Amino acid sequence: MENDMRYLPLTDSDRQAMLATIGAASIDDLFVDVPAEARLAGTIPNLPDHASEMAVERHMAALARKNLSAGEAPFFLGAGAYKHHVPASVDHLIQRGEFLTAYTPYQPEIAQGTLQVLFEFQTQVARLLGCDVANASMYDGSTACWEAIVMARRITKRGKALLSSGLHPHYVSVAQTMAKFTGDDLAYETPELDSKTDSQKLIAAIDKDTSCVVVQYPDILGRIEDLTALADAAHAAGALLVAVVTEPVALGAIKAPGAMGADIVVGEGQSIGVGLQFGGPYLGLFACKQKYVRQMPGRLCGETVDAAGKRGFVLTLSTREQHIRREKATSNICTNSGLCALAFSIHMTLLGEKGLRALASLNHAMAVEAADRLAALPGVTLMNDSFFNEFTLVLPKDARDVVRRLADRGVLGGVSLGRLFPTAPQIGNGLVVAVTETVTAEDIDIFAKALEEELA
Amino acid sequence: MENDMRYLPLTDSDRQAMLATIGAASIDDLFVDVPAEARLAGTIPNLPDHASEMAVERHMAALARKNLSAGEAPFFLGAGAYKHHVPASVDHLIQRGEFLTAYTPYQPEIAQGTLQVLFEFQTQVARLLGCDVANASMYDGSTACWEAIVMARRITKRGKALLSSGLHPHYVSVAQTMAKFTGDDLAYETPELDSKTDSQKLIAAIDKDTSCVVVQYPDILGRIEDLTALADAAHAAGALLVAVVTEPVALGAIKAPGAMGADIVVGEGQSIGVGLQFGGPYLGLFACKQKYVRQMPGRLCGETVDAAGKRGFVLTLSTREQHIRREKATSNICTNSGLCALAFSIHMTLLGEKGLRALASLNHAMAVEAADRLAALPGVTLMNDSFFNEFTLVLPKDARDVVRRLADRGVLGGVSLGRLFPTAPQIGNGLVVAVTETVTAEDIDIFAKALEEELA
Amino acid sequence: LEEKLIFEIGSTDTTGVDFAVAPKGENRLGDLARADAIGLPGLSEQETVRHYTRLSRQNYAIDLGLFPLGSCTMKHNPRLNEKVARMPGFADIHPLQPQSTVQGALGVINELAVWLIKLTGMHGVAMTPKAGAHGELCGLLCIRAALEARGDARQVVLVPESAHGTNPATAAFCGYKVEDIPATPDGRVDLEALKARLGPDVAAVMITNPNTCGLFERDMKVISDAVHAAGAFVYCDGANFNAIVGRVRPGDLGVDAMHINLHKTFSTPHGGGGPGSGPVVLSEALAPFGPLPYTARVEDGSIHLIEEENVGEEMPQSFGRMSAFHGQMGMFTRALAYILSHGADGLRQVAEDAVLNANYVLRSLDDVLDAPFGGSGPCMHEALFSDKGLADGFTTLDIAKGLIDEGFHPMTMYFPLVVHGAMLVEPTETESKAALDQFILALRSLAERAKAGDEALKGAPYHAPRRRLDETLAARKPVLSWSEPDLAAAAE
Amino acid sequence: LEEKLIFEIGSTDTTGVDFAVAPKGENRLGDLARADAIGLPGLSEQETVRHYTRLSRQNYAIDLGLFPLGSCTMKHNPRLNEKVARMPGFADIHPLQPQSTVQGALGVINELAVWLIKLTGMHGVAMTPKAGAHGELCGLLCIRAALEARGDARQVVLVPESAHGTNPATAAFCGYKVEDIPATPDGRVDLEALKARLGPDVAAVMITNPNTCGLFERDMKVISDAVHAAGAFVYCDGANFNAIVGRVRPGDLGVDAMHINLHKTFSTPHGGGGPGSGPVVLSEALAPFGPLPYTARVEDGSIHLIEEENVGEEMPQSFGRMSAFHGQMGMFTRALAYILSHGADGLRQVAEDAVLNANYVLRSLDDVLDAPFGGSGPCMHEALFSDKGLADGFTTLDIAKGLIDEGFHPMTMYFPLVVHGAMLVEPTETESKAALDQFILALRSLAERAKAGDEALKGAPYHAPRRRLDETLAARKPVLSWSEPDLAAAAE
Repeated sequence: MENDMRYLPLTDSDRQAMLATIGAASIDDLFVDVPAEARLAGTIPNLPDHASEMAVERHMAALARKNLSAGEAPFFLGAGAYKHHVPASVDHLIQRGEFLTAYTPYQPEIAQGTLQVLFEFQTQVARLLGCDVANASMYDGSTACWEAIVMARRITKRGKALLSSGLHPHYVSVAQTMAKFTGDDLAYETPELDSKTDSQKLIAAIDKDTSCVVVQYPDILGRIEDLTALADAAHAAGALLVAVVTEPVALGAIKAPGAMGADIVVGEGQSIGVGLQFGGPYLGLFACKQKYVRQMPGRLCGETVDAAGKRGFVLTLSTREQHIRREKATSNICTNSGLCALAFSIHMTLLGEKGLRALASLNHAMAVEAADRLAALPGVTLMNDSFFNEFTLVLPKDARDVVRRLADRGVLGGVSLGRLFPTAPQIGNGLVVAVTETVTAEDIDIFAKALEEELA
Repeated sequence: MENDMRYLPLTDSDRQAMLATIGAASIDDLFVDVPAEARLAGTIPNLPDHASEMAVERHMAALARKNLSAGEAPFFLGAGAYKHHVPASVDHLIQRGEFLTAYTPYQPEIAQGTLQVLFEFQTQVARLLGCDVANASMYDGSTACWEAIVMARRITKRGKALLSSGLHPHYVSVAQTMAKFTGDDLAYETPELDSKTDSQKLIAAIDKDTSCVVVQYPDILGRIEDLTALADAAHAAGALLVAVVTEPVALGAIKAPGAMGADIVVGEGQSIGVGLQFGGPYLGLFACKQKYVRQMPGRLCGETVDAAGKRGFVLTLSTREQHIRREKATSNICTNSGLCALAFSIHMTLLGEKGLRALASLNHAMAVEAADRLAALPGVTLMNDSFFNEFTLVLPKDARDVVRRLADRGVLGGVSLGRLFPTAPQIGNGLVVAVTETVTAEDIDIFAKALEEELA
Repeated sequence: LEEKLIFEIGSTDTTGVDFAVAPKGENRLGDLARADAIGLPGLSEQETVRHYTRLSRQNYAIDLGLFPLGSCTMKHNPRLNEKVARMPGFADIHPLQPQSTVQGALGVINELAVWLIKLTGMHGVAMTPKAGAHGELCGLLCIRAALEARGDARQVVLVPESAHGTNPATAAFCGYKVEDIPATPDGRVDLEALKARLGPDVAAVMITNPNTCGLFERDMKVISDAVHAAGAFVYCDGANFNAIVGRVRPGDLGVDAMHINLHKTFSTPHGGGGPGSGPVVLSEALAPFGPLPYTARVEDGSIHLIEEENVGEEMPQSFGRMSAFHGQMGMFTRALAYILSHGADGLRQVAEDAVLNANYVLRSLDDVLDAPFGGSGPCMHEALFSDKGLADGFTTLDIAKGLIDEGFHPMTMYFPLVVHGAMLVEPTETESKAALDQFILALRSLAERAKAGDEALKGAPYHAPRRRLDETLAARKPVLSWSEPDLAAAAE
Repeated sequence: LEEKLIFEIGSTDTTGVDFAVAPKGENRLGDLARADAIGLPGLSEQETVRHYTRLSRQNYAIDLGLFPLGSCTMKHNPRLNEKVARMPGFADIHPLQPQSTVQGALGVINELAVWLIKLTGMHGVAMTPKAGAHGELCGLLCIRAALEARGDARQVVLVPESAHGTNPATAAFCGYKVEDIPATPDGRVDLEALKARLGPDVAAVMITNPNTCGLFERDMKVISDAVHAAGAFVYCDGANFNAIVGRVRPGDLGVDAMHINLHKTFSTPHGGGGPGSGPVVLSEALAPFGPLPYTARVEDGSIHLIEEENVGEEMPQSFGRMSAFHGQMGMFTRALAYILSHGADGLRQVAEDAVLNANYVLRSLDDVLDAPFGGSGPCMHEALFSDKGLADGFTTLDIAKGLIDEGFHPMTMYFPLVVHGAMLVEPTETESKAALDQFILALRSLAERAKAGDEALKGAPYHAPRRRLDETLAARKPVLSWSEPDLAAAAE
């Protein structure tokens, strides 16, 4: 290259000296094993050459400005991803080079920072979800959910999973995609606009082939209910209860699924520490009862001692994992969502139990305020009897267009059921509205007025 | 307080336990020495109580949005503060807690990070300015300039300083303010709109009472000239030449003042690593000939060895400083601009000589392009024969209003001489225009068109 | 260097956040209010900052030094990319916002997709996979979908012995039977053995190229042709794409699917174990089967999103969704900034410098360390050594742990499995010659000590935050979460 | 822990930046093009990140642990403030932009000014001083200007023995003659001696309150009245404002001018030695003389800037400009965010907790360390000990360096000068009780070792990046910049 490239430290004279050491006449000599017809003579056509930091930053900033960010508008979207305030110290800490640019902690002597964080994270997650043990995180909630179904199959040696109609439709899609190939049998129906869930139906459907019942809590329509009866029914039939939590902040206010009998609790951890990021990276939470720990997928960090007797931490039970077990592994996963788990753990440490409860209670209070205000609009009804920070409104017309028109007015007013369930037009008037601590009274007011005008 | 305060870790039960240890019944008992009439019973009235991080961030963001930031507009301001691209890694590194939250390195055993940076910084600054030694930085360029005048007085034991009319008027004001109290005699006149500087006048004015001649390079109107004759004339009369550099990037393209005979070279380091920040914090550069080092103000870092013989660095020659010498100190200063010096040093390390020269040459080329384009507008003339990245245009009318009206159109089009020299209406048609690597051809085009319309 | 656990220093009464007081109102939680103590300790902001700052200092990281980690490509992470990913227009948008409000985000996905397609010479790219192994899964699902579309229920996937463990695991995870392909003595796939095994039951062959011995599979095109002739597909593990980016396009070699670890070739930060991102480039035969959602630029220049709603008309053969939302957007912004910074010329230089650095290491050390395939021609971006010639009782592990005391991260060890006591060294292109020379010096001295039987080496590391850790104890009696000491004692 | 210098690892041929190629054009540099080699080494971005990351790890910092530094108030630096200061609307605006384009920035200055005035009970505030000592200078200039305005050429400033070194240095720097005021045996200003010295030649008295012995000057109001009666002014050094913020207003005690170190009371980061910021609050008598520029809110709610152009009409008695531009804006945004976070109630709590923590330290250690004014009542936010009772040959320095090995920064030592071997400990309000208990334990053990004459203590620190450094050598043969080794050798 004629100009310097800021990330490449070799100078041309370095290159010459190194070729001499190697005994090669040119760089091309090092690529001799590539078949001649596949060796490109020059740069790939129709792609630009290198650009300065300033130029790249400008280009990316121009793209960023084409998006309406959540902080710029009254914002009420949820349905599996939530806008919460993340303290500035979280992002500061995860950017420390020793965390940001560290490798997977396979060399524990020089990775105790990452490992201790994972051990603390596992404990926090287990306690939050009400389970005995948790792993070091997975890709996201949707893939964790599928891993839970596979794990239930492994434990029960049965192939049929009952998916609640309250399960996030993307999670259902992921499971259906995988089941097409693995042959798992999945029972699922789209939800109805009813304050009651389909728990009774699920209980009735449990049989001797059922590996697990998968239920979301709070569910995709914001409904919450006691899972004890479901757990009891599943256990009576030798099946497991898998609970899915997409809004972990809720567990600062409502009972933990593990405490109601769930055997495996999975979730999307994005709410705590991570931010929206257009859907990723997020982090899958995965916890279960102690007795199932060796059937768990994903990385696990455990306590041990070093040669000098000091407490230390290592990745453990890796005989479950792909790099040891290859095709016999419990999962093909070889990544956790390390930096997101770190952010989750830092945010949770800043909150502590006291802060988490205060956060949850503020979320709920704002949601109640918004629900009452919106339900008072002409033609609008509130579907939920109970909810945490998210509820479903039934509008007098299809909610998809309403949402789009609200966006044109600069209001990001929830997620329409038409977007989530395109094949279920009968519930197309439903609008899922999430209200977190970031929503102000003024935001609610703007939203209510805009919605009223759109419906007029 | 009823609620928690996120920065205060003591709990109420901690407080009770600690009072018990102390043997005090209440916090009020610890304030007994305050005269009763001065002890406030409650919080100070008409001030708000504590606010959440989210609320404070919102408040500050709302204030920030009321400003038109340089990145949002075609931007051509200079006159002592310059917009340059600062690589993202600079800000990343200065935010490392070990730099950001470290104390002044009075305990060298646990401050080698800061100290080595200062040693490297001093070397970089000395080389850039063409001097033997530099200090560890001062408040800013304007105060460094006054410190140089005081230092020249100390060295020459003479009380009259000749200030060039090309010196930044704020720097002149600072010196005049101080001289009112110290009794220093300052000779100064406002500049004329002429491509020639007042060097000949200054040379003629040097006499046996002159402590120093203070000249800016490039000067406030963007003019550059060889300082050798001035230095020779000063030295011949036993006076010093003090050179002031407000745009250090220039020294990647033009001769260093130290190499032309300046005895003391001071400057504003903001251009490299620091950013605009509405005027501060910036950093004063201060360098001089080796023989004057013990007359230098400010902190100095020097090399030494530790008890084990390892190379290390310490603050040194502190017998010049206030915490040792008290009223006999060379200056009252007890702060350097540590974090700004760090940013300067990191940016300079990223640039290196090669990068600095490339940066300077890009600045100059863009400035030439802009100067030619703007000087071609009807009624506009370019005052400068030569310049680096800043030049003065003479408009057919008062430039202050033109600048304000350009701002209303979203163009930040330079600094008017009316703003800089309110008492010199005869040069009010002058407009100082700076053009750095952040200016695009499109920016120049928008500026030129807007200016043409304003002048039409 | 002892940092207590948050459970030992925090309390459930302490918090580092504060909130506005919640407006008083009716509770709508039904009867589900959580009454039990959760057991989550809090710390003040200052204590939190200290805890994590101190913990971080027990890690090694790229920001501290070289990472000679074969097959894992740990290169410099530019800070511009971190800045870009945090722009509110990217970091603070919801995946389900109306499309009109996220055109810039969809634009990033599309622009990155175009680069990946052109750099690999392929036809399409699935952007949603969350990591490399997830990308492998995506590729195999495309292959299965394509086979099923033609009514062909093949059940076997062939994998070379030297493959990454994820290859067989992935194949098994989506229901395939896995069979090994042997290697030749010079470290490459045994072409004849492969040809002999191909047949109507073979769905795909998974190949890593450059392979995990650090060599280019010279016969790649011949292999692809044979696989295609047998009605199967070629999956290429893209972990080593760094060696050839800008110089060789997998599409030209007959590859049908290849995942790209954005954190390897395109330098998104590894973050102590993730998050990753594993887009999969696809051949014309496989592209129609890719997962949802998918982006496409339409005539008016805007970017269009294909998801469940419109998939029927626009992409009817898609195998469906494999994760919620759009993939790892935060990694896309970083990777795109990286790619634009390098450009077509810079990326080509990446491959050249990566290969140059690896050969420099290989030839600077092959006099003291056995290089099993050192005679097979130049290596690509990683240099492979074995433990042959070390003194009795000395192992690759000892050299690896010795590197820690020298201030380096260990190389990849005992992988690939086909070489005894393998040491796989990948310096990457972002290391300077000076850094390589220091590393070579350190490894040379360790090799000499291990050959001379220096017993002290067996105790290494000595200068790390911890000595060697007891992994057996950890696995035998797993302690996976913290308990209050009295509870823990009672449980014994 | 050896990190080479950039001059030893970089080269003038290497750079970590790249730029667009400059358009070719005529050179307008006259004949001044720089031809000589400058000698500035460059590093690639990766090498740069490593160099400074590694160097940073040789520093102690608040983010790592407690800083018991009397009179220097090193408290937690909230990260929100860093984020706020970097908002483009604050970080990326030019000081000479037209006022209409910087109303938010002027608003910050004005809002902070209002807080500072109300918190101190004063009349006005000069925002431009760049640091504490610059603020002192500003205060004294106001006093001189006020005296000159009434034609009164007083030449003497009185300063207590226990004052910070900046006090006499500042007074001297603006042309005053400095005289000491003695202290009473209980560590306070000798009121009678002061009264006796007051006279027509005294321009001002500079007092630190709470004073540097950690005590509140009980007679402050009496002192002020006496000073005013003598026609002089009261300057208060605000370094210790942290002890009383929200509970006591200096204005109520008769103070005429006081600087506020924003990095102390209001937690802007110390940055290894700056930048600071030292606004000066002023009484009604002094406010008209404050420096330019000055902000004022006008009727329409906008903020108006008073500078040279309009000073004649609006503020004719201003003593003029004391630095370019508007002061330390980047510190104002941080301090304002800090103040708003605490609010009036939180700031009061700051003083209470700071004083509580200091008294807790004092009473937890006064059995093993001599507390010279321990009988003079409660201390304020710092606890003062002396070296009395240590074994022969053991000094405050030994205890200070011993603290390093215990993982703490040393306390302030040998200051104030009025106490022999002073150790001044200021824990600040951001330390938890657990952190204090650890610190007390460490200091207790060191005190016991120094009393017992444990010789090992004299070699401390042992566990720091460096052992004790030879400061005499550094001052005797100053090496203040790096030279190429052969040049350096030749110069010997």
